[in-house]
Amino acid sequence: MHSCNCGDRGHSHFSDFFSENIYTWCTNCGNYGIHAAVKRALVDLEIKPCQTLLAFDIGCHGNGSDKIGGYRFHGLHGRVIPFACGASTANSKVKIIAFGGDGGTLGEGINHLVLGIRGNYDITFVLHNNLNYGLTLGQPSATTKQGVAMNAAPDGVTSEPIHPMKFIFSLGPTFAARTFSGDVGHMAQTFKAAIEHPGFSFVEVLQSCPTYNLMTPHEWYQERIKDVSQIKGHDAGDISQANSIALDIEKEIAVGVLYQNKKSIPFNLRQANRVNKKTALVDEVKNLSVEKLFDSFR
Amino acid sequence: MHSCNCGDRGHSHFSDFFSENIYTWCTNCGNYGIHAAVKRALVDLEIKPCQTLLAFDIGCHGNGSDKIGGYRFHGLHGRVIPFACGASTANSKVKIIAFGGDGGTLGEGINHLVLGIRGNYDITFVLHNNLNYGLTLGQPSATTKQGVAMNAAPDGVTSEPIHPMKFIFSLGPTFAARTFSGDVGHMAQTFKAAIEHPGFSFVEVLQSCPTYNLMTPHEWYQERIKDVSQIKGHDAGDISQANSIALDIEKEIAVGVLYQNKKSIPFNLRQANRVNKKTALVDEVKNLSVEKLFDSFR
Amino acid sequence: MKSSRQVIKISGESGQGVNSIGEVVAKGLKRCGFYSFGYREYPSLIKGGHAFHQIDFSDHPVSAPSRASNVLLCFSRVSFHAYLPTLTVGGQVIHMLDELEITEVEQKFIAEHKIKIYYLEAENIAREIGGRAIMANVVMVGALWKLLGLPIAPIENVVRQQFADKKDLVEANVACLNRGWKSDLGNLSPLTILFEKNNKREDDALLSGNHMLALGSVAAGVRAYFAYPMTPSSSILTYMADVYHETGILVKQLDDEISVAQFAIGANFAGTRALIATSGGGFDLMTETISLAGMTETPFVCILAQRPGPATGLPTWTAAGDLNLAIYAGHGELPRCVVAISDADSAYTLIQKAFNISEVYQIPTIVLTEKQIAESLFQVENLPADIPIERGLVTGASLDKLEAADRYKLTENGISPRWLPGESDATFVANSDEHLADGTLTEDPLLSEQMYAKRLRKLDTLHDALPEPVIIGPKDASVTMVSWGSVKNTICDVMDAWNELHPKDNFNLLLYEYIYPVKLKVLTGLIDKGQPLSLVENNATGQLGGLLSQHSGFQFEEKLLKYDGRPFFVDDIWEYLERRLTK
Amino acid sequence: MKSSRQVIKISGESGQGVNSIGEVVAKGLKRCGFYSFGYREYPSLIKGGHAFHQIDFSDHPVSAPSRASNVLLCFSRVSFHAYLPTLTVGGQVIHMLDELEITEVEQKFIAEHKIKIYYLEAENIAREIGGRAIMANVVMVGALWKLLGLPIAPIENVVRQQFADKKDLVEANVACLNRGWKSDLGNLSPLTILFEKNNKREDDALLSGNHMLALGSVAAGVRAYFAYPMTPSSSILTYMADVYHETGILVKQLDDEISVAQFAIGANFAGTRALIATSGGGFDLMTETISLAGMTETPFVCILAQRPGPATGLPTWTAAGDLNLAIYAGHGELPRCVVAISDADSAYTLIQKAFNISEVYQIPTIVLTEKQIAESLFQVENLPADIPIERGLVTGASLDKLEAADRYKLTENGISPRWLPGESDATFVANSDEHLADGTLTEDPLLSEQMYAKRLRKLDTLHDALPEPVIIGPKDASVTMVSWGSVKNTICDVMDAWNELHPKDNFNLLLYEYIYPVKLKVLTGLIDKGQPLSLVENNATGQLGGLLSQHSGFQFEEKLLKYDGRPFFVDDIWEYLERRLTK
Ligand SMILES: Cc1ncc(C[n+]2csc(CCOP(=O)(O)OP(=O)(O)O)c2C)c(N)n1
Ligand SMILES: Cc1ncc(C[n+]2csc(CCOP(=O)(O)OP(=O)(O)O)c2C)c(N)n1
Ligand code: SF4
Ligand code: SF4
Ligand SMILES: [Mg+2]
Ligand SMILES: [Mg+2]
Repeated sequence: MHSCNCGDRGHSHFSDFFSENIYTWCTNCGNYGIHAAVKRALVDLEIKPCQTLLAFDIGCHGNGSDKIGGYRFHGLHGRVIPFACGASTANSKVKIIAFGGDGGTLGEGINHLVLGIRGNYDITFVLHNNLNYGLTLGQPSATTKQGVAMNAAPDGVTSEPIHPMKFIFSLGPTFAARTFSGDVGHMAQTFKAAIEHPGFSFVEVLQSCPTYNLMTPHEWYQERIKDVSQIKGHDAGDISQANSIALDIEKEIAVGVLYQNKKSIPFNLRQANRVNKKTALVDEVKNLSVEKLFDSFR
Repeated sequence: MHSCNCGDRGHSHFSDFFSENIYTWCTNCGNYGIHAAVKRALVDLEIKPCQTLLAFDIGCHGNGSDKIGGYRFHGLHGRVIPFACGASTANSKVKIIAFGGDGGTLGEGINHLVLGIRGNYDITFVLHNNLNYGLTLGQPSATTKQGVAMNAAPDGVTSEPIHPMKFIFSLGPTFAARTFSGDVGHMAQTFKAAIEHPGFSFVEVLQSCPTYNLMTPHEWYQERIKDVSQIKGHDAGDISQANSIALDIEKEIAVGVLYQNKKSIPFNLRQANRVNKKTALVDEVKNLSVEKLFDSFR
Repeated sequence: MKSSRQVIKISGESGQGVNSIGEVVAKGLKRCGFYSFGYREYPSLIKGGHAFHQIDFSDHPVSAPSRASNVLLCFSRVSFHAYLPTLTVGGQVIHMLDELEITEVEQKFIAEHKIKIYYLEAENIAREIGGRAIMANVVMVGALWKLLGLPIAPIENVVRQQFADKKDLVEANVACLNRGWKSDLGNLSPLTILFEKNNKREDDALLSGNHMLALGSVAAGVRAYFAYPMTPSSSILTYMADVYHETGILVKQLDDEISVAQFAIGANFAGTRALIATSGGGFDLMTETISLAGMTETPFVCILAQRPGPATGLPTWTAAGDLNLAIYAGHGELPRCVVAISDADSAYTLIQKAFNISEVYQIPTIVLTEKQIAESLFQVENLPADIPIERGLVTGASLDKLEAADRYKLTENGISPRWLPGESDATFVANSDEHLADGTLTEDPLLSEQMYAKRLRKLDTLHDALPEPVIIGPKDASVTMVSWGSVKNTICDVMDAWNELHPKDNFNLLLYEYIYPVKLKVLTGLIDKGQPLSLVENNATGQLGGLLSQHSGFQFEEKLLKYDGRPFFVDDIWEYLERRLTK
Repeated sequence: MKSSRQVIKISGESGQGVNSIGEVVAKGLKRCGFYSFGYREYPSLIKGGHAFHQIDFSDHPVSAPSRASNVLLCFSRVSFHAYLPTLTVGGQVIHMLDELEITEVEQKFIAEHKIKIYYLEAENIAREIGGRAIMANVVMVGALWKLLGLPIAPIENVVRQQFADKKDLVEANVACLNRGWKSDLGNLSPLTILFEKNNKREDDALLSGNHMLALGSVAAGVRAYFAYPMTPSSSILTYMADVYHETGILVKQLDDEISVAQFAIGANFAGTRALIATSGGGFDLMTETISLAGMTETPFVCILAQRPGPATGLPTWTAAGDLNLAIYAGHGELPRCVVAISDADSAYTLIQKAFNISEVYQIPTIVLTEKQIAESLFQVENLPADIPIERGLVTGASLDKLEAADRYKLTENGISPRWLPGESDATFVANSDEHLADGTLTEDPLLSEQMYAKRLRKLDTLHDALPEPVIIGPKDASVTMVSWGSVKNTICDVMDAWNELHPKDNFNLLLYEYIYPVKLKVLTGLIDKGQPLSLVENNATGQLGGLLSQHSGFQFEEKLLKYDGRPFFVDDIWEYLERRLTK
């Protein structure tokens, strides 16, 4: 495989990820910070635009797909996870980060979240959890709190919200982190850990949406988050500890890497017939003789 | 709404559910017992065929849909839950029981399981968990144990199986039970409790499949199951207790009603604009004047 | 034609209230005795960008937009730059943009087009009088009214009505309005409106195609509305939810479109009428369920609100590119009905018909609409007549005589008795596998074929029952446009004026609303007599044309196709006719 | 014609090994110097029911089944009752059913059709000699061989080969075979085989269309296979997994078809070749992704293995009813290619072509097959020639000169440069929203329209590059059948014999394998010269016919359509030709 002429890691700059297209998010939207943090994480890890594949769902966050550098794919609503997982099976040299909203991820495509975590495909997944369907004008999502009146639910939704961490912990994840769109530094740190983790890295970003989520604005989160480093004795290697510190999302909200399995074996290394291959699927596309297979039918 | 001339509950017989069509399952398939138990539960509850709507997924179990009495719908693979939930919003007088396989429920349609539980639609859902895709000749399902060689996975699947109870407990169910296809009496008891529960009743049946599931045959389950009544001090009202007794599925497998929220409010009673309605949606189909609504646009 | 309408464009950022001001202005014009039509353009983002609400008004009913406007109201800089070029010669601008910078290119355009521009410090005024900058919009409306030379009372009433539930704001808004009305307007010239105010229908309703679909469905006895938001269908969901206390309908947003389709088929099978709506991408996900509805003969009605594709495409723009999808999607061969609404009235009527067809024939019915119909504001005098509900159900004493094998009985017209769960002792299975008369699975060649043919026979029965497409306009014309959907409105808006001017080169319209199964009698009549036919569609491939060719053998040589995300403007049709003339 | 082939039906319950015995018999016949074709019928259940594997054999290649058989081998009671009526006059039965009860109707049939029946206590024999009842099947094969009057050595070799990896069973099986071969066969008469053993191709392979699709895709450089099981596509998954150590291909069963389609588009976008396959219901779920592939210009190849619909339909039976689905499904207007394989050879070739088309034109390609091709056993002499891979990628030094705006550059033929993530500094966005040349979102009318038109231009470019449909048979014939898919095999099987008998009423076949975009030159040539055309399709609505009518204006008056879940039997075509003759 031909490699782009920017060579190996080592010379990535923030400006390399700059795009001339102008962001179209609302003023003070949490997505701005998320993009800044993604860029910073990539630069810190010395990953260049041409060494990334950023995959976007359809939603407000996805409208940023043409406003950042890197190879990018802006696909269908709810389908960013299987797209990115599929890409990860073919080319593990390009770093793959997938972005999805709470609507696309915990509504339309929740089946894919299950698949991605269980398969432990080697991608980083960033959940833009703004507690609503932003791009379609503020309908409730699976994380909207019970009873909050929204577009299409004038008397509030009638189910309890999904607790994203509880949900994914039921599926045996290898990496689970939480961070907040108001803290670029914390996000960048968290994304870096996620990107470096081999396997499916789930990162929930508590994303403020000043337009539609009036219940838990920026300040609400600001006052409640607490980094795991400040939680005495937290061991990110212990899944049951992780499970329990993840629970509170009302009073003291734990952020940072909640859980990481250091022995994580990503999907590609679990495949019995490929585990010793030096090449990736993208390197192997050539006419293959099938004479021998054919002969076995004679 | 006209009601069938068999009147109210009270005269249901096992034979009412008899069908002249001959079952086509393999000899000793666990599905035989499940059908027997369903009939027994309905008869015990004095529910007649015309007072039921039995909804079937596509899979081996679904091939029983024309071999039992009752109104029945045999729909698409993976979609039995939203079909049944939709029906339950329209007519709450007919008892709705939905049946699905592990493939359809925890693969193709796992998003619907999430939706059904969260919405607490008033149906009973029976999971025929035979740890494989029976009807398509024994491919692995989401509950197939890691490493077991199957059709299409000659070296075994590479993910850990979904633990159905762990999964649904992460979603706030109102009723969760487990039973075994080898014990008709236990199944009938469990189904009865499920049918009587208002809201989404999740019942996992450990179903033997002598043809494709050779790892955990009838006897394997037989030796391991233990009814909750024999588990000292188990309180089905306590979700965290339920959670923990549900965990072991290898050595001592708890069966019976693991959890039930006695204050469960089913979906139809949560709707702000319908909660005081005496009629069901099926009773209300008539031309409605919209003059007043139209006038508000003048 | 041009002189018979005036066009006002109210523009600003998304989120600046362009739409509600648009509605206020349209209502005001109506109260002043005009007919109006509201057309919206906006980007797929929440705030910022540029958007407009354009009102075409006239002394006769209008239902399609012009390409260019006479007056431009600007609430934001971006919108000034975006829409300045859409002004006609002599166009006038009122903006509220302090120190607006005008580029050289714009200067040139302004000069060449003799455009006049007026800056109103509406925000300052609003803050002064009303205490809030947002009231600047109302100040601007006042100034507009001045420019239009219209009396203030009617629009003042509208403003009072609009803010009725925010009592504390009413008077301030009225004051803002009046203050705007008193602006001197600088060098702007009062608009010369060359047509009458025939003050008869000032109580008309102003509402969108989506509103009328919703109202029609309520009238049709729909009792459940399930949806997953997707433009341009989402506003049906919003409206259904907003009025659900009044209607008592179960309104539930679900988590994906497959669930939506399955909830609908479940609720319909149980025996109510459930409605669902989506756009192309969501519809794709529902197609397996459409196939299921065909097989199990369960009623199923889905609104497919079109926008430009493929994929996400242009989410907030318009197109009519999913006709083939509606006709062919869903695997296997199944009977179905496809209808396409063309305006607010037909929305109300066809959605009712769709339910009757779906229930009586036990087939899926797809109701096509387009963003252009879904979100434009139509002026409607009265509700069309309600269509009596036909359910095609076995009822009463006949229920006692049923046998299971009646459910899918082989009949000549393909329609078998249908009854609801809980209604009879005769229980059956609705089977997605091929089946016998009671639903029992069969793999027998003869019995399978018979059931397969029975289902498809319903298509012939339905075909015979459906109305032929209608000819709108003069019976004899030098050319007949063949079309469907919102294009109708543009064609009709042009028709009278053009035909008056060109009595020898006049045209009429063959409008398809009932599209599939396709009716051919009127069309082949025209073909046989050699009538020139021109296909006009809001897509690139001429999909209705393809369908008609397939069944009639006729190949359209003349086509006017548009696929830039915009509806047909009246100018498009007018210019096309002029081009035809000089050919 | 009839006398030029013999037909053996091996029948039993699902799970009784009918298929492996079918393969053994077919291989034995091949080794004896015959050409054979294996046709399977089985129900959608795991064990029980009745199923058969039918082998038509001859002295010339055969590739379609007869309706009736000369010999019936029965392993189960149900299969005896089910298939007795499918015997020809003079047919013979060997069964192993102790105290078989024959009904009166059957007795009558037996008498009228001069059927001879022989009971072989194969199970007892098997238990005696081999120690296992299951070896009764092999005893039965021995008896069959006696009836056929064929030498034992070739079939003995096949049995040895078949049990090569179960060494302990080989000798017992061989003994069972020989013991069967020594049966006296009661009153059965040795079969009179009127044709030659032209012993030249005894090393031919016997394999299914699905095997050949899999092999073709491996040859085409496919490196990932994703699937969700669905008959009749599932055996591709099974085979791909069975040989994945040999091929090194990533083979992964996923949890639903949407994931399958998305994994494929992800892997293809990253730059490998991923293959997927499904049947109608699963395909419905993939259609939104097909729309996405069209919009983002990402290669995408999907095998659509047809079975009768709608909904679950007849899962283990055959049909060709999803052509319209393949052409029209997926919302919006997008360029795509639809090809249909017709046999094992074209499976191998077309799947390779499909990948080249998909990559070079950057469009989705749908490869249609049918259960009849997917699961029948074809005799194939050698692999067709491999097709060199064409990827249409920018490579080498040119990668350094790329700019982002090259990716979707407006070009005359619609094809823009494509390169893979990680290959160049020029990074772009593949956008499902309408976009500019570098993928940036646009809502501009002109720029949107240009990109929309660019994509659709690829359809014209592709159209020009595709081959015309081929005429098979005599150049001049009194009628031309127009068809696609497996029907070809039946038509070809009949062709020589019929045309020899009816030189004046002969026929040929216009076969469509490249179906969309549709090639019309050869067809319109025929239409223009007034050639009688007869449409033959394995569906109820004549979908290829519809497509051809739409584009050519020609209306097919003569149609032979079959939709009972069965393929066209040679008898269907023969009888149709006879009916035509007497009309
Ligand atoms: C199949 C499909 N259904 C629906 C939509 C419409 N849609 C676009 S974005 C969106 C929801 C976005 O919510 P979320 O994923 O939370 O993202 P956010 O906008 O809040 O960032 C929906 C429903 C779509 N594009 N495709
Ligand atoms: C959309 C779709 N995909 C795939 C299939 C094929 N299919 C039929 S049954 C089945 C799996 C059945 O497994 P499970 O749900 O566990 O039921 P079981 O047969 O084991 O009882 C599949 C994949 C289908 N019918 N529809
Ligand atoms: S609606 Fe919310 S998420 Fe969307 S751009 Fe605005 S603030 Fe951000
Ligand atoms: S394959 Fe398994 S589940 Fe299916 S019928 Fe046979 S034993 Fe039952
Ligand atoms: Mg969101
Ligand atoms: Mg199963």
